[in-house]
Amino acid sequence: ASQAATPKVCLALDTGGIDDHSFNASAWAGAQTVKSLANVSYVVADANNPDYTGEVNSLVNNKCNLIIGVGFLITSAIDAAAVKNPTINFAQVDDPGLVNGKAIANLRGLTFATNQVGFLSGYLAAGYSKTGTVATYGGINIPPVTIYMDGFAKGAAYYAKINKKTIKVLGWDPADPKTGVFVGDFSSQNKALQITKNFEQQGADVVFPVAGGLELASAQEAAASKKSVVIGVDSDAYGLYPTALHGVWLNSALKGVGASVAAVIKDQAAGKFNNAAYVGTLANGGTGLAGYHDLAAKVPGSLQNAVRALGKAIATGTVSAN
Amino acid sequence: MSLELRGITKSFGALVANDSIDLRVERGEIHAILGENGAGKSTLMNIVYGLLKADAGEIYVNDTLQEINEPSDALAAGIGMVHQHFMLVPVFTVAENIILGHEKSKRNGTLDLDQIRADIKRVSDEFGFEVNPDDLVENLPVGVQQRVEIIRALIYDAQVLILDEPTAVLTPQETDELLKIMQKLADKGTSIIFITHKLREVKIVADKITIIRRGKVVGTAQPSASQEELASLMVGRHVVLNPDKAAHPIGEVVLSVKDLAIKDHFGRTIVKNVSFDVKAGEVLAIAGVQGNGQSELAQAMINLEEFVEGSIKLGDDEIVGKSVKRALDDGIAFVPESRELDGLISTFSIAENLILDRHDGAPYAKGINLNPKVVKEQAQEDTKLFDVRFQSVDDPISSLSGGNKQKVVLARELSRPVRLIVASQPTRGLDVGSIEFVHERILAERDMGRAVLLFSTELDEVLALADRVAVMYRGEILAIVPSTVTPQELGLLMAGVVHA
Amino acid sequence: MRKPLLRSFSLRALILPALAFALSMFFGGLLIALSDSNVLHKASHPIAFIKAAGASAGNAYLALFQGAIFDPGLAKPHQWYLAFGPLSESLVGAAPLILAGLSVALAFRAGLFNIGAQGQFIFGAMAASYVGFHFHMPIGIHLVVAALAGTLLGSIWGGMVGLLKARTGAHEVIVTIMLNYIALYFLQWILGTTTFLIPGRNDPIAPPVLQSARLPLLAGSNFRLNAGILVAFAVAVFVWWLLNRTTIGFKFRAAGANTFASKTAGISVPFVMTSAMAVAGALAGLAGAVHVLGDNFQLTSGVAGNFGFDAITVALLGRAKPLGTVLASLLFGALGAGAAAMQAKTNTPIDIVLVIQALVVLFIAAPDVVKSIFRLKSLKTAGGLVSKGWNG
Amino acid sequence: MKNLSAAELRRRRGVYTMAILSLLAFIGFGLIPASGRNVTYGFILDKEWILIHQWVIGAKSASQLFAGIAMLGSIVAYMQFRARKTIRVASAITSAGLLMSFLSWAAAGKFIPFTGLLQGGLLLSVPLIFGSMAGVMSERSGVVNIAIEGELLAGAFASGVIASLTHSTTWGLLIAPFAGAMISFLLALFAIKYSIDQIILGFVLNVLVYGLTDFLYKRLLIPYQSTWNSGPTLQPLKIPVLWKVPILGPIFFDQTIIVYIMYLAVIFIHLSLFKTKWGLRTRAVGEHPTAADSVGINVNRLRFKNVIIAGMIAGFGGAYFTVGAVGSFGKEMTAGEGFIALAAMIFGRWSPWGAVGASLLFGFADNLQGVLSITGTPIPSQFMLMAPYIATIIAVSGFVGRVRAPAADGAPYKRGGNA
Ligand SMILES: Nc1ncnc2c1ncn2[C@@H]1O[C@H](COP(=O)(O)OP(=O)(O)OP(=O)(O)O)[C@@H](O)[C@H]1O
Ligand SMILES: Nc1ncnc2c1ncn2[C@@H]1O[C@H](COP(=O)(O)OP(=O)(O)OP(=O)(O)O)[C@@H](O)[C@H]1O
Ligand SMILES: [Mg+2]
Ligand SMILES: [Mg+2]
Repeated sequence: ASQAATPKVCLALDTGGIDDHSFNASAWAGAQTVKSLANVSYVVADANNPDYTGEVNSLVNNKCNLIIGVGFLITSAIDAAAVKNPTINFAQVDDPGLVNGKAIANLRGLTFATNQVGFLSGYLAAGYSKTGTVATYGGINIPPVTIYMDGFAKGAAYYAKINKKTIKVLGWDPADPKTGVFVGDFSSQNKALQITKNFEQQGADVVFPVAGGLELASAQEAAASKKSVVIGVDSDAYGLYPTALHGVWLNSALKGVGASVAAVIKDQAAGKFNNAAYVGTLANGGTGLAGYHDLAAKVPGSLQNAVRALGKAIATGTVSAN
Repeated sequence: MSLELRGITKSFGALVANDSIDLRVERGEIHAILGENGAGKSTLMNIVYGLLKADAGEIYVNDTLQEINEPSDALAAGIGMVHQHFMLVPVFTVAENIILGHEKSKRNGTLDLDQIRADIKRVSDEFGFEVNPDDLVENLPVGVQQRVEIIRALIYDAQVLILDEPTAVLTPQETDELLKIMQKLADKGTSIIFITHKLREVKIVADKITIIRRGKVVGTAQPSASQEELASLMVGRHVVLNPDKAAHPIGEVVLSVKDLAIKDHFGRTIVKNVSFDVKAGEVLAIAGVQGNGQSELAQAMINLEEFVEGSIKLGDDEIVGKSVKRALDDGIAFVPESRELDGLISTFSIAENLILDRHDGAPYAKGINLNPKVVKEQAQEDTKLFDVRFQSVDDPISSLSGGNKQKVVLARELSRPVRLIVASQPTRGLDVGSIEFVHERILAERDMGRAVLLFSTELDEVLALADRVAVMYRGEILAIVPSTVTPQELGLLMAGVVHA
Repeated sequence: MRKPLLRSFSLRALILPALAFALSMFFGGLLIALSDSNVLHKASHPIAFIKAAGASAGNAYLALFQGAIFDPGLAKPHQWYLAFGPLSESLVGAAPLILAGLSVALAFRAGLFNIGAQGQFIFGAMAASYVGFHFHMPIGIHLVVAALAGTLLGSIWGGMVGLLKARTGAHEVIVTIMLNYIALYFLQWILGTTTFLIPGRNDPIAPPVLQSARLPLLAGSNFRLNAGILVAFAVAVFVWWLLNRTTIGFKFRAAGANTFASKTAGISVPFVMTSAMAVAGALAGLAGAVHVLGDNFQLTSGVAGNFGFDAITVALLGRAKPLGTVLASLLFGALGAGAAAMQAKTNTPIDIVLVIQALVVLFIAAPDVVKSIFRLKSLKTAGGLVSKGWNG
Repeated sequence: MKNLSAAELRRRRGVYTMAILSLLAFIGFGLIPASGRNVTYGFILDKEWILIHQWVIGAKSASQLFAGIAMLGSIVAYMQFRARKTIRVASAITSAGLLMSFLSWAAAGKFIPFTGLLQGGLLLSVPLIFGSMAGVMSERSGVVNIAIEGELLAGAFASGVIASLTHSTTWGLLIAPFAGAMISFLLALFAIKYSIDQIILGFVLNVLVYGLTDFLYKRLLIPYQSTWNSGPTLQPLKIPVLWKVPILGPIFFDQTIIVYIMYLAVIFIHLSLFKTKWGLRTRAVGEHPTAADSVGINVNRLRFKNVIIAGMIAGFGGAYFTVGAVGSFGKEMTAGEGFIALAAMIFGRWSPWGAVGASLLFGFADNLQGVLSITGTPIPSQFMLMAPYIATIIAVSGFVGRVRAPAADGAPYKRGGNA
C-alpha cells in the first residue's frame, strides 16, 4: 500500500449522491470528519445511465490512493479495479470485500449488521405503540433495505413474546420476503405519504420507512395527522429535516457508513491499511440508535432501559437479531 | 359595391403566381375568372380576402383604397368568400360554424346560438335551402356544406362574394340551383367573382369573363364567345372538348356486383341491394348526387369498406372479404376520389408515388430489395407516357399542380395489367387541358378491351364517356340507362324522379 | 429518400449543430459559474468576478473534455495512447444509445411514437444476461445466442404494442409508457429470484456474463472499447437500408406518412404497426444486450439507466434518420462520459450535462433561433421532421 | 345484429368482457373460496356523521353479493346495448360490483378502511388530473404538450423553494403557476413562433427541467436546506356541513385548498371549452386552423394564450407535491407522473371529464394495490406495484380502443401553407 503524505481519498458514490439523506450522505459526512488526514473527494454515478466501471476508472485515472465504493451496485466495478491496480487501496461499503470468495490484499469490505438496529427499532416501536400496530415499508425490495425491515419485524415480535402482548407488524413478514410494502422507487414522495396514511388507517402509530429521503413524507404525514411517529433510517433524521418535524422522530436507526469510511481513511493515512473485513455492529458502534431527541420525555424510562439492555444483549450475543 | 384590383403581384419564391393583375368588378356584376390549374386564381382571391399578402398592388372598394391584411378586414369591407377547400370545422354544427368569429355571448358568458339559428332559418327560407342549424357538418353532403358557406357569407351580408370553384363538387341540379342563386344575388346588387373550370357555367351566368394564364391576365371575353375559343384562350392552344367515342366490340362480363350493402362506422346503411355488371370494353358510369353512396360503392370495389354484405365478382373470383392488395393484384385499377388524401403521399417523391401499390413486385423489387435504379427509370417512362410536367422524378409530389398529380395517379394505375378500372371523379378540379387528356386515356383503355367503372357527378363527363349510365339515389341504383339518354332525363333521375 | 447514406451529410450541414452546441455550452457555463459560491463571493469586484466565473466554467469544461475525449494526464511513459482512454469510454456509452435511438427513429418513420424503448431495453438486457451467465457455449456462438435472445425478447415486448394497436386501437404512447413501468418492476422481481442471484449472495445483481459471451475488446485491455460500437454502426447501416432500400421500409414510410393513401394502395397498416414495433423493439432489445455483453456484464435494476429516454432525444435530434441518430448518440455518449470526470475533478453536479443536452437539442431543432442569434440569414437548413401529433 | 359499426363492436366487446368477468368473479371469488372469514369495511375517517361505522360481512357472501350485482349490471348493459341506448351507467355499476367482489375476496379476514381507500385514490390522482387538464388545454387548441412532466416539476420546485424562503404556503401556491408558465412559454415560443416539432420540444423541455432542478437542488437546496428547502405545508380545510356527509364528505370535502381548486378548474375548463366563445374558438383552432383564420381568428395568438394557461395549470398542480404534501422539494419527485397524466389525457379522449376519469381510475388502482399489499397478499410486491399499469393497458385496449386527437393537434399553423 502506498504511503502518500496526505493520501488522496476518493469516494465512488451511487446515483443518490451526497444529498440522498442516506448511505451516500453518511459516507461523505464520515469522510468529512477526517478531512485533516487526507484530501477527500467524490464522484457520483450518472443517474441517467449509471456506468460504475467508468466511474471507478475515472478515479483510478485521477490517481487516488484509496478508493471507497459506496453502494452495493458498485461492488463488481471495485473488485475488478482492485484486481487490476494492486498499488491502489480499495474499500467497498455493503460488501464483504471478497473476490470470488477470497480476500485480496488491497480490498477491504465494509458491511453492517443493520438487522441488529432494525431489531432494536422494532422493539422500541412495539413498546412505544399504543395501538399495538407498527409498520415498516421500503423503497425497493433489495437486501440493504429488507435487512432493516426484517430486523424491525423480528424485534417487534420479540417484544410481543417477552411482554406477552400481541403486536401487529404491517409492511413486512419475515416468513414471506417476496411480499411486503414498497414504494417502487426512492423519489415518489407523495406515494410514500399515501402509504403512511394507509398504515395509520390500519391503526399503526409507529412507522419505520426504509426508503432514504422518503422518510420525509412519513414524517410530514405523522406531523399533520398526529396519529403516528417515525423512526428514521441510516442517519439521524432529526437533524436532516425541517425543525417543524422535530416532534415526530421517535428515533433513528443509524448505519455507521460514515464511521466505517472514517476508520478506513484513518488507517490509510497512518499507512495501516488492511483487508480485514469490517462489520458494523451494535458492539463496535457500527450501527445503533441515534437518540430520542424531542420525544425523550414521551418514551417511558422503563422502555428506554429495556431497549438499552436489549442493545447490550445483542452486542454480547445473548440475544440474536436473526 | 364595386371592387377593383390594381397591379396585384404575388410570388412564391421563384414562381410568380400573380403578375401585376388588374381587375374590376362592378356592383351586381357576375365576373367569371377562367384559368388552368395553377394559373393563380385561388392565390389572387386569397389576397383579396386577406389570407395572403400581396407583394405589390392595391385593392379599391367603391373606388376608395382598402387596406386588407386580415380576413377580418375583408369581412369588414363586405367581402365574403366560399373557398375551394371548404373552411368549415367538420366536428362543429352548422350553427357553430357560422357563429365562429362573430360569437355573441349570453349574460352568463355562455355562447348564444339562438340568434344565429334564426338568421340561418331566415336566409335558408329566402333561398329555399334545406339546412338544419344543429347538424354536424361532417355528416352533411358536400353540396349542403357549400350552402353553409354561402349562408355564412349572406348572413354577414357580403357585398362582394367570391366563389372559388364552387361547382367542382356539385351535381347538375345543384349547379343550376347555385347559378340561379348567383343570379338572384347579383340582381339584389351583390357583386360576384366566380372561379370555375367549366365553360358551360360561365356562359350561363357570367356578365364578364377574365382569363388568367401563368399569373397574368391574358384577356377578357364576352359570355357569347364559344367554349372552344375560351378553352384555347385559357390553355394557349386548341383543345378537343368532346372526344369521339368510336364504336367497339363489347366482351364478356368482367365485373359483376350482386345485392351489395354497405354500412358505415356508425352502423348506418349507406348502400343497399346494388347489382350490376360491367363487360370488357365497356364504360359503365355511376352518376348521382354527391353523398348518395357512390364514394362508398367505389371504395368497396377494392375492399376499402369495412362493413360489406353481398358479392363482388371479378371474373370468377370473389372480392368481398379479401384484402385490398388482393383486389388490386386481381387486376383492378383504382383512381380514388381525393388524390390528395387517398391517392398520393405528399412527402414522397414522384417516383415513389408511382410504385405505391406494386413496390414489392417485379421489376421494382427482388425479394425485399427495392431497386432504386429501375424505380427511377420506370418513373421516367410512365411520366413521359402520361405527359406529367415536372423537374425531377425525385421531387416531392406536392410540388405538382392538381392536374399533374392526377396524371401521376393515372400513370400508376394504368401502366400495369388490369381487367377493370374504377375511377372516381377523375377530373375533379382539373382544367380543360388535363380533362381532355384524362378522358382520352379512359376511352383508350376501354378500346383496349378493359372494363371501366366510372363514378362522376359531372353530367358532361358521364355522357361523354359512358356506354351505359347507372344512376344512384339514396344508396340504391335507381335505373341503368343507355348513354343516349338526354341530360334532362339524367338530371331528373339523379334527383330521384323516376317517371313511367 | 433515395439518396445514398453519405449524400445526406455535408460539412455545411454541420455549421448549425456546431453553433447550437457552442450556444448551449455558453448557457451551461453561465449556470455553472453563477451557482459557484467561490464566484458569487467575488460579486463585489466585477473584474475578479468575471475572472472567477471564467475560471469556474473553464475548469469544468476542461474536465468535461478530458473526461470525454483526451486526457494527457493519463499518458504513461511509452503508453501515450492511454490519454485516449476517455474517448473509449465515450464510445462505450454511445453504442447502446445508438441502437436504442435507431429503435425510436425507425418507429417514428412508421408513424409510431415508441416511448417504450426503455422497457424493450430492459427485456433485451435481461435475456442477454441470462443466456450470458447461465449457459456454457463455445466462444462466439455464445455471444451470438445471447445477443439474439436479447433482440428477440425486446422485439416481443415491442411487437406486443404494435399488435395491441392494430387489434384494438390502443394508443402506443399509453401502452409503451405503462409497459416501461411493468418491465422495470418485472426486472426488480426477477433479480430477486434464485435464478438470477449469485450463489451465496442475496443482493440483486445477476452473475457476470461469461467471457465466452462478452463482446471482444477492440483496443486492448487498457480500454473498455468493445465491438458493441461496431455492431451499432453496422445496425445503423442496416436500418438505413431497411428504410430506404426495401419494400418493408417502403411500407413503413408510406404508412407513416399517409395511412389513407397506404390503405388505398393495398399496404396493410396493421402489418406495418406490428412489424415496425417488433423491429423497433428488437433494436432496443439489442441495445440492452450490447450494454450487458459489452461493458456492464452484470444485470442490475438500474441496468437501463435512462437509455430508453435518451434514445428518444437522440432520435429526434437526429431527425429520425439513421446517420443523424448515430451522430447525436456519439455526442451524448461523450457528454455522459465527460460528466463523471467533470464532477470528480471540479465537483460540478453531473446534472448540468442534462441542461446542456436539452439546450443542444432545442437549438438544433430551432435553426431559425440560432441563425438569428448569429446573424446567418443566408445559411440554408434542412427542415425538421414534421410532428404529426397523435393521429399519426 | 350483423354489420355493427366499429363503435358498436367495441361496445359489444365491452359488454361481453363485463359479463364474462362478472361470471368468473361469481365463481372464483364467490363460490370456490373455503369461506369462513369475514371482511370488515371501515367507513369513517374523522368525526363525520356516522352512518355505519363498520360493516362486517362474510367474505364469501360479500363476493357473491357484489358479483351478483355485477352480473345484473352486465345484463342490463346488454339490453341497453340491444336497444342502442347508452351503457355508461350499467357499465359503471358492473365495474364497481366487480371491484367490490374482488376486494371482498382479497381482503378476507382483513380490515379495509373503505373511505380512506377512496380518499387515497383521489389524492394520488390529484397531480394526474392537473397534468391532464394542462394537456387538454393545450392540445385542444392544437399544440401537443408532452412537457407536462416538466411543468409539474417546475411548479413543485418553485412552490417548495418560495414557500420555504417566505415561510408562506400562499406564496408557494401563487408562484407555482408562473414556474409552469415559464416552461410552457418556451413550448409556445418554439412550437408556435418557430414551428418546431412539438414532440421533440416537449421531451427536451422535460429534460431541461430535470437538469435544472437537479442542478439547483444540489447547489442550493442541499447546502442551504434550512432556508431554501424547509417549506411549510397546507392544512386540510373542512367544508362546513358537506365534509360530514357520510363516506363522501371526508373523501371530497376535507382536503387542502389545492384539491378544491382542482374541482373548480375541471368544471371551469369543461364549461368554457364547450359552452363559451373562447371554447368554440379554441376547438376550431385545434381542428381546422385555416377555417378559424378565414373568419378572422388569430390562430397563433389564441394557441399561445392557451399553452401558457396550460402551463400555469400544470405548474399549480406541481405545488401539490411540495406545499400540498411533503413541504420540501425532493429530487425528481414527480417521478414520471407527468407521463401518466399524458396517458390519462389520451385515454380520456382529450375531454376534461374523460381525463379526470382516467386519472381517478389510475389513482384508485394504485391506492388499492397499496392497501392490499398492507393487509397482505400472496402476490410478490413488484407485481402489486405493476397492477395500476396493467389495469390501464387492459382498460385502454379492452374498452377505450381507437382515440382521435384534435385534427390539427401538433401541426404548426402558417398562413398560405397548403390547405
Ligand atoms: N402557398 C403556396 N406556396 C407556394 N406556391 C404556391 C402556394 N399557393 C399556390 N402556389 C403556386 O402558385 C400557383 C397558383 O396557385 P393557385 O392555387 O392560385 O392556382 P389556381 O389558379 O387556383 O389553380 P386551380 O385552378 O387548380 O385552383 C400554382 O402554380 C402554385 O404552385
Ligand atoms: N403551399 C404550397 N406550396 C407549393 N405548392 C402549393 C402550395 N399550395 C398550393 N400549391 C399548389 O398550387 C397549385 C394549385 O393549388 P390547388 O390547391 O388549387 O391545386 P389544384 O390544382 O386546384 O388541385 P385541387 O383541385 O386538388 O386543389 C397545386 O399545384 C398545389 O399543389
Ligand atoms: Mg385554386
Ligand atoms: Mg383546384
